[in-house]
Amino acid sequence: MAEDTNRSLYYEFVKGLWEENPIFRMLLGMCPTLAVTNSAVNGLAMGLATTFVLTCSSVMVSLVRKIVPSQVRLATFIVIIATFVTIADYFLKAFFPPISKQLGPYVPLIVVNCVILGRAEAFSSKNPISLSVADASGIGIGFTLALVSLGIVREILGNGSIFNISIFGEWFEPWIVMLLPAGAFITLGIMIGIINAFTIKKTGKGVCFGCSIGYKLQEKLVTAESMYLTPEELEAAKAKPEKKEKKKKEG
Amino acid sequence: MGDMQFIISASPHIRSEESVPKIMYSVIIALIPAIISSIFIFGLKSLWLIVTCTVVSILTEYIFQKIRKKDVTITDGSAAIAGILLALTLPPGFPYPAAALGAIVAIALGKHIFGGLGYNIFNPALIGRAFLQAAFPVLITTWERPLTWLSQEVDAITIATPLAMMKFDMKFESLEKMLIGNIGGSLGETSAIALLLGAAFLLYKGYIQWRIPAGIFTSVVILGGTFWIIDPSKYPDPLFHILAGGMVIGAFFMATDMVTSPITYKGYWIFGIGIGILTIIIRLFGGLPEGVMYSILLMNAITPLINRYTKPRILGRK
Amino acid sequence: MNKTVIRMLLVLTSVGVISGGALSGVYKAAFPRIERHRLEELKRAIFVVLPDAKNYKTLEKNELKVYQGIDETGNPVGIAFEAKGNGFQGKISMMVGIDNQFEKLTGMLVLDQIETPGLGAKIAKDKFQSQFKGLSISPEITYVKNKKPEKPNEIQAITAATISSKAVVKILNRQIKEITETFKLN
Amino acid sequence: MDILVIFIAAAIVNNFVLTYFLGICPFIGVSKRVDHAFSLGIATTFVMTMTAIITWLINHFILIKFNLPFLEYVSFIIVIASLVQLVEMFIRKVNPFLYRTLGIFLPLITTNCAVLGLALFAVLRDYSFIGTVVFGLGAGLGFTLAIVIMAGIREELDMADVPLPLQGAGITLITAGLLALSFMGFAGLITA
Repeated sequence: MAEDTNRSLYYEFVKGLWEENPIFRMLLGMCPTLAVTNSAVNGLAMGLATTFVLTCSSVMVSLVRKIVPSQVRLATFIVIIATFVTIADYFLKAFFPPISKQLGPYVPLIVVNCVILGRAEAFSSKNPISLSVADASGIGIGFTLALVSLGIVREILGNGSIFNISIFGEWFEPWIVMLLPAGAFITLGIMIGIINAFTIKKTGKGVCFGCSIGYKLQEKLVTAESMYLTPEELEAAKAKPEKKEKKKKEG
Repeated sequence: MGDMQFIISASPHIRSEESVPKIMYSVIIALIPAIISSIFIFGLKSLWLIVTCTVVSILTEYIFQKIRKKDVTITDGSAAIAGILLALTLPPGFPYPAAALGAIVAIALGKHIFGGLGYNIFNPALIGRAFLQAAFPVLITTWERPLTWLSQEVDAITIATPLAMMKFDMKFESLEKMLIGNIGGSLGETSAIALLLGAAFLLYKGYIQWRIPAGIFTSVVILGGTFWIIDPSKYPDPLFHILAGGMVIGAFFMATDMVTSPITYKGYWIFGIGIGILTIIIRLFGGLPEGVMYSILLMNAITPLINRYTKPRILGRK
Repeated sequence: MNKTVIRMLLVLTSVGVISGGALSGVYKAAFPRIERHRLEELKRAIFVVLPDAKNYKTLEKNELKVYQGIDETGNPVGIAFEAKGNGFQGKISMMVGIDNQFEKLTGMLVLDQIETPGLGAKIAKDKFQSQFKGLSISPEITYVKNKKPEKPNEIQAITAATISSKAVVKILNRQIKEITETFKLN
Repeated sequence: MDILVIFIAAAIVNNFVLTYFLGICPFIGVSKRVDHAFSLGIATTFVMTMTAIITWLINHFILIKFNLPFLEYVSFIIVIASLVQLVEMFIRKVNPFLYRTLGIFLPLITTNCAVLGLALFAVLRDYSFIGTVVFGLGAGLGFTLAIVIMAGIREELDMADVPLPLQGAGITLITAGLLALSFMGFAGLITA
């Protein structure tokens, strides 16, 4: 039994790194991903701040999961998340003012990062603390890795450096566009395409597109696909047991 | 029923017997006066720039089609046109590696990620150019002077384009100089006469939609003229707007690209008028001196919407 | 039914109270540090634009705030103030130093800007900022392009970022005029 | 004049989606069909304008007055979440037809970072009340513009032969990048 728990702890942690990587595989939390990755350092700071909020709020959500009535579940989760985000924000402002200035309003925007609410809702509200921590830190680190790798690519091409260390000589003319919004979109699009090309070969499946805005509302899963259903069809879909959840557990 | 297949083809749906390569090569022929005049004005380096862009474009297309295991269509001339047009929008003296990057972006991001010719949303050459503008803003606004035997002043190597002079120094270049091309600017936008010659050929052959340039020029003359009447010391006259920058090459050779422009008569007019209005707004009130490229790209982006709302409704459908 | 409602209210209230309490504590702990950073940054900026200053005091008049720099002996060495305005992409804010006679700038430091990276953002580079040191402010500051400035009130605009350079000059001229009018007859 | 500048800046020049990356999730998720994109855009614009009004009031009459800056994020997100709920209930009651078209998109707006981003930016830039309202309206319309253009393109791409790995998210992001490239033409429109 103990062994079983250990294995699943490990599993819950590792899955976030690649298999369920929030950015490259699940397409969640796009806005900080694109906004702050103009350098590797910024990506790292943002990733760590998000991991902190994600892990702390998972612990809290898991802790109160049995006390909170389901009607006010989302509201409670949001308040918990917003609280930790404020703490992270003050921490950065007090101890790392330059980083705080760089990230600007994107630190408070962690509140609406769908990754966090998504994990709270889909995982920590249903699992004990140990599993929730494993899940949250795995997802958080996966998120951080994705941000840093995107940051590295954009920094190399846009500024000719990695972690602010210049790596090219004078001959390299930086592509400023990579530091601009257009470069962010294009780089992430190409990276997702490349990762897809590999996973499609291996599993025959691409990213889980449409999960991007998937979260449950009043026991029904609101995803991009369900946007095309009429309320009646949704009702019908609701009547069916949630297959998606089950599949996840089996996987 | 199961065996029945609909033939789905993307635009351009060319209804005449003219084949794609035939039209494409006519466009290349129409560009020859502009190419010659650019060599005449700026020297042999403009020829090398054009060659670089064209070769890299064709090569990129070849590699992409090989990777995707599709038929290689580099002989249809469309990649070559994108390369030539891109080169014509670059300043003389632009570094070749950077120009090659622009050509790769133009063909890869502008065309092949959408599935190749017929599917692209944006004009590939302009995507390449917009990418280069954003990537190397200093290099791409370093305009070399026309060769000294054309110009009397020899004190400076670089020169401002008429539009930049208007924007930052409030000076208007003389119209005759702009017509001939003895001004600062990119390879293909300086000599209006050479471009008009090629455009006349294409119009005569009926290979480009006259309604699009007509829409552009009408709106430029009306809107630009209105501002000119309001304050002639601050705003240039409409003819300046037409001859300056990429207006002529944009209106005849880029906006008329069949794949990325609308498919109805009404759509052509909306498309053209939109480009004209946006160009005037960007030129007179924006931060950048030239707006033709961005106006065409923006109108490319809303072309699907224009088509959607100008298409005749099919009976029995909403 | 009633029980659920009470429980909902109870949970929400306690979550709110706990969150508010925790944040209030964090805020109290962090605020002095944040404030200290802010003041240090302000001080550093003032000393950069008023190189002779060893200390400063705040002056206020007609809702305008300036910092008067003083040397070791307590003599005023000039006035520093914040200048803000629209740049190419958004707000630019700068700390500007001006000498006692309101004739020359003693320095300029860009505090905040979101201009294009690698282009307009060069206004925050030393090469651009140092041009303002010792710059004459009457007549108004102007800029030249692609050549060395010749007159004492000229700076060289950043290549391909004329708008950002122009914006800086425009903001400075406006604010210098305002400050001079308010404080010169002091 | 200032008001006009705020509006144009929020809607076009500094378009929330294309320059601040706010509202990317729905921008990618709900941009498959033009009519849905338009409905979502209008609903979002409405919520954004309301959010701008209410968060301004809260910030000025509660947070600043009682010196409670640390409650900014918590209170704003609560306002947005409840506002969305209220709007949903209100529309359902007043106009069931409108609810059928819009209602389904409303819950999505809570986690649209553009809404919270709007409130935060408005505080950061210290806009006046009218400025904040116009900012909210402009940002909402800018979001609508971006998502409708994107939906138009994606409807067209349905027939296109997009390489398999790029289908869906990849092509959408790259197209957004090209769109952002085109929108750069508007740079400096507010200040020049």
